[in-house]
Amino acid sequence: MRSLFAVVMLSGVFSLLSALLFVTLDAVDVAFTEAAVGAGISTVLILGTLALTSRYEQPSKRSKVIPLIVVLVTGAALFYGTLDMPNFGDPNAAAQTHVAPEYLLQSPHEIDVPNVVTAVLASYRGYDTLGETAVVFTAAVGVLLLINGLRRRRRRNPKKDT
Amino acid sequence: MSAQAVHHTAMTLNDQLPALQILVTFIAAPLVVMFGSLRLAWPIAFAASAISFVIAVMLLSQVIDGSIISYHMGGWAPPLGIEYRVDAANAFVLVLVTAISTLVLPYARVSIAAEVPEKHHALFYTAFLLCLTGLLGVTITGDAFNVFVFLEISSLSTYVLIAQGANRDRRALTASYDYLIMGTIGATFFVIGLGFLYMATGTLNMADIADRIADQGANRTVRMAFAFIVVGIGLKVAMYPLHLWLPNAYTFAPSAITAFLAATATKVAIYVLLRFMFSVFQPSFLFEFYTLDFIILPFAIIAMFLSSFVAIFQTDFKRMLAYSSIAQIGYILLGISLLTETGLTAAIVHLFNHGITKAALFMAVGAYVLRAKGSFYDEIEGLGRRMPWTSAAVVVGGLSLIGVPGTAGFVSKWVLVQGALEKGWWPVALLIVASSLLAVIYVWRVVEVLYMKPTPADSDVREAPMSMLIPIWIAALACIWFGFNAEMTLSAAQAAALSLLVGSAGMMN
Amino acid sequence: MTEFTQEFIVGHMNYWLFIVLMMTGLYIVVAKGNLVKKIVGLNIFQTSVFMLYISMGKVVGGTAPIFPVDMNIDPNVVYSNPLPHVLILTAIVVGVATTSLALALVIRIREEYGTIEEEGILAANRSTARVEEQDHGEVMGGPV
Amino acid sequence: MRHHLILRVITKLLVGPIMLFALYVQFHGDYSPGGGFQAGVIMAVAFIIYGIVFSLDHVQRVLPPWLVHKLSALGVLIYAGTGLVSMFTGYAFLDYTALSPDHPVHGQHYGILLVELGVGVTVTGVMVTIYYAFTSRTPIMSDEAW
Repeated sequence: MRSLFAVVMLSGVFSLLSALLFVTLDAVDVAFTEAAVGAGISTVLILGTLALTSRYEQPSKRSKVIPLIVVLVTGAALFYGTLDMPNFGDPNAAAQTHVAPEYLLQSPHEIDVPNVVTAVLASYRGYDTLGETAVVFTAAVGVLLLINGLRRRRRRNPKKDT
Repeated sequence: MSAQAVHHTAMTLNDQLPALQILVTFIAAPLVVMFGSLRLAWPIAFAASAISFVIAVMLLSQVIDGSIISYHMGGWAPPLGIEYRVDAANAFVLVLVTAISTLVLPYARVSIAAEVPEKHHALFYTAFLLCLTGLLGVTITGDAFNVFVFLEISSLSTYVLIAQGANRDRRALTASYDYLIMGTIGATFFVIGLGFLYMATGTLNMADIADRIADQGANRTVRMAFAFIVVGIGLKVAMYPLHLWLPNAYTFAPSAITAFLAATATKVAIYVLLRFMFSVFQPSFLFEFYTLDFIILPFAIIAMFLSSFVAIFQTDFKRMLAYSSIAQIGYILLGISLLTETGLTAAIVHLFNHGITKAALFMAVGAYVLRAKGSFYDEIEGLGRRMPWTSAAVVVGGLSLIGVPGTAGFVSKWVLVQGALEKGWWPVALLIVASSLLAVIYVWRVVEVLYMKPTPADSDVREAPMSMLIPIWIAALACIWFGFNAEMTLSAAQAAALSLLVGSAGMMN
Repeated sequence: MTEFTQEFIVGHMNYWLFIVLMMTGLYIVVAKGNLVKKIVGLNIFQTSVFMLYISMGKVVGGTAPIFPVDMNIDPNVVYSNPLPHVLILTAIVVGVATTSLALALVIRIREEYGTIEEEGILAANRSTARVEEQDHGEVMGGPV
Repeated sequence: MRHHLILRVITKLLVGPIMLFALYVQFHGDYSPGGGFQAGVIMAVAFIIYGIVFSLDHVQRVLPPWLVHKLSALGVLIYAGTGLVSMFTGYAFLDYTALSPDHPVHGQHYGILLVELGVGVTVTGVMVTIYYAFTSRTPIMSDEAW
């Protein structure tokens, strides 16, 4: 597909569909975020980039052999790893029996917030979320450093500034 | 624990040190943006870094005897909450990282002023602080997913800092982009590995994962988790076949950033690798043993030779040092794959010694870039006479890089050879010596260019300013100091190696 | 050794599908020369990893881990595992931060090089390296 | 997009409700899906839509760039500051018990509210910052060019 516009739109559709998948897998918070980020912000940003760069991909003469090998090897390794995994939805899987039940049992008493995801996100693992906020902040610092400086009050339109 | 009956004893400043280690630089970063002042940015950054250094030294002094400090973020006991766990191994790395950043910042003031436009300085130091915070966070945490979060803080800011070299050479942008793509693939591999581990164990706390793997034994999911984590972190380490991002990134980044990254970022990544190999997975885990012996060891040896060989033929001092870094990472990985206490000690000492050596050398390169406007050999011809102090530091750093007795580099290579002989791997020991001979050649080329070639007649190059010379010489003197007083680093590294080898101390509830 | 019973295959089919998706994304990143397309590939790769995580948190017959507002929790209701959700929320945010940074870099690269195709950029970098070679003497080992 | 009358009218009508919805998601995150991050994105979208349909200058008159930059830093400081309060009162970093020692569950509620606010403020600031940075470089394209 040479038209990057179509590529971006399709990747937006992919994000939206994966958000639906997350809903069916009971991850409503994740679905909400994926829809807002994948189908929303990312798409808008990529479109903005296309407006500044180019809307069509040039045909390429690169060899596809090495990428194919890399992908096949990685995929095979992943497949090998799944062989000892518990079945999908297994309530006796390690992930379901070790730490997670404690969150579900204790958070009503310790935090008393209906949405357990919020309780874990903001309190039990609140420090991760602080790091996440810092990552977002880093992105802003980075984008400003790359394509814009820190701005003070705008000097354009001096009449209105007074 | 129940929420109603909280047995609370007020924590003292001393108890809060692990959290403060991160927080000082963490809070300084948004403060710089808040003030938005060019003049305040550098002092804030320097003060934060210096305070961090003091904290790191205090932490190291508390854990050098082999004890472990566990700090529960948010007051939640692990594995429910996130734990900070300080032992000799990571306290040692914390000291290295904060020491280098405190050394590089005074140096950066002049160097960065010459290489980055002034309007960017406030944000530049913000990114620097975030990078430092990320590296410290990765080092100190005891929670596997928290490693990923802080790894991304440091990675994102690293990409940006490297791209700042674009004011000198536009290739910094592509170097940064390539690193971003490879780094993100690496981080995603790491996340896949964590997912597999979580599936097999149901927990994210490193000590808890270790306990549960030890209980239930390894299976195919755990093996692949190990493989993906090693490849993911290996990309950050620039482990031999995954090193492709490194030469360009180091060559085109601003000088101060190259010095900082070369001395800290790869070292922190190696620490993470060590932590996973020894504390989370056990070396007795056969799959790991085979990976180390049959994959990492050969590649480490290839790296030592091939990269040194490529370094010999470079015409750019900075790029030459970048290739030499890949070779030196090979020595460290070699030490790790010996899987003995001596080998591990050698790896950790070399991690430290190579850190200070490369800091000295890359800072010296920055001085040439400032004065001679470049680091190609023909641009620095005969500068041994025009910039005597800088060039003398290059000689000292170069000797340490080779591993001449009396320098820090000698100590670590000596221990490494000992480790190899101890295991009866005398061909490996020979290879270590042989590859050092290659280092002699590439260092000699620089010395030759600096001292044997005539200075161009029209050259008006002066010695670098004091603010750069002093950090360079502190690093260079450290190379000598730790060469003669090897006891200090060796005992610390030994404590670190032991704390890694005993594996996880288990959950401490 | 694993027995490929029908139960096993059905229970693992979702993982395998996600692996196929992941590898599609990874292939785009490694094989495509267009810088924007690489970023799209990276997004697909990461999103498929998120799917893997979320699917490991699902419990059969479970529901979203949100209690009734009055906190009268019915002990018979099974809730899915909230921890992968939390991790993936963080990972999504990290992903969008990376994406925006990468796009900013692409914009700068386009301004400096006039193209966003890897081949054109490599050619430009090689010719710069050749000029350097002429100015500063031989470089063996190549500029890569 | 000066000639799109319908878009302009609809946008003016929508921006208010979008912001309200952002506030709902922000402060209702304890009870239903959502929280600081999602709220921040939605709040930023309100400004971004306004900027796309009207112009960068219009939206920057309401929300000047320097203010957005400070907001992105402010959120991180709110979050970290909450943790510092716990530290100064002798608890572990981010231990919300410190906010209400006699009734830890209330402390948790305050703490979650505060840190989610911090996340929301930062995310709004960052998303708008990124939008400004990208748009201030974008040439004005005619609608047909796509």
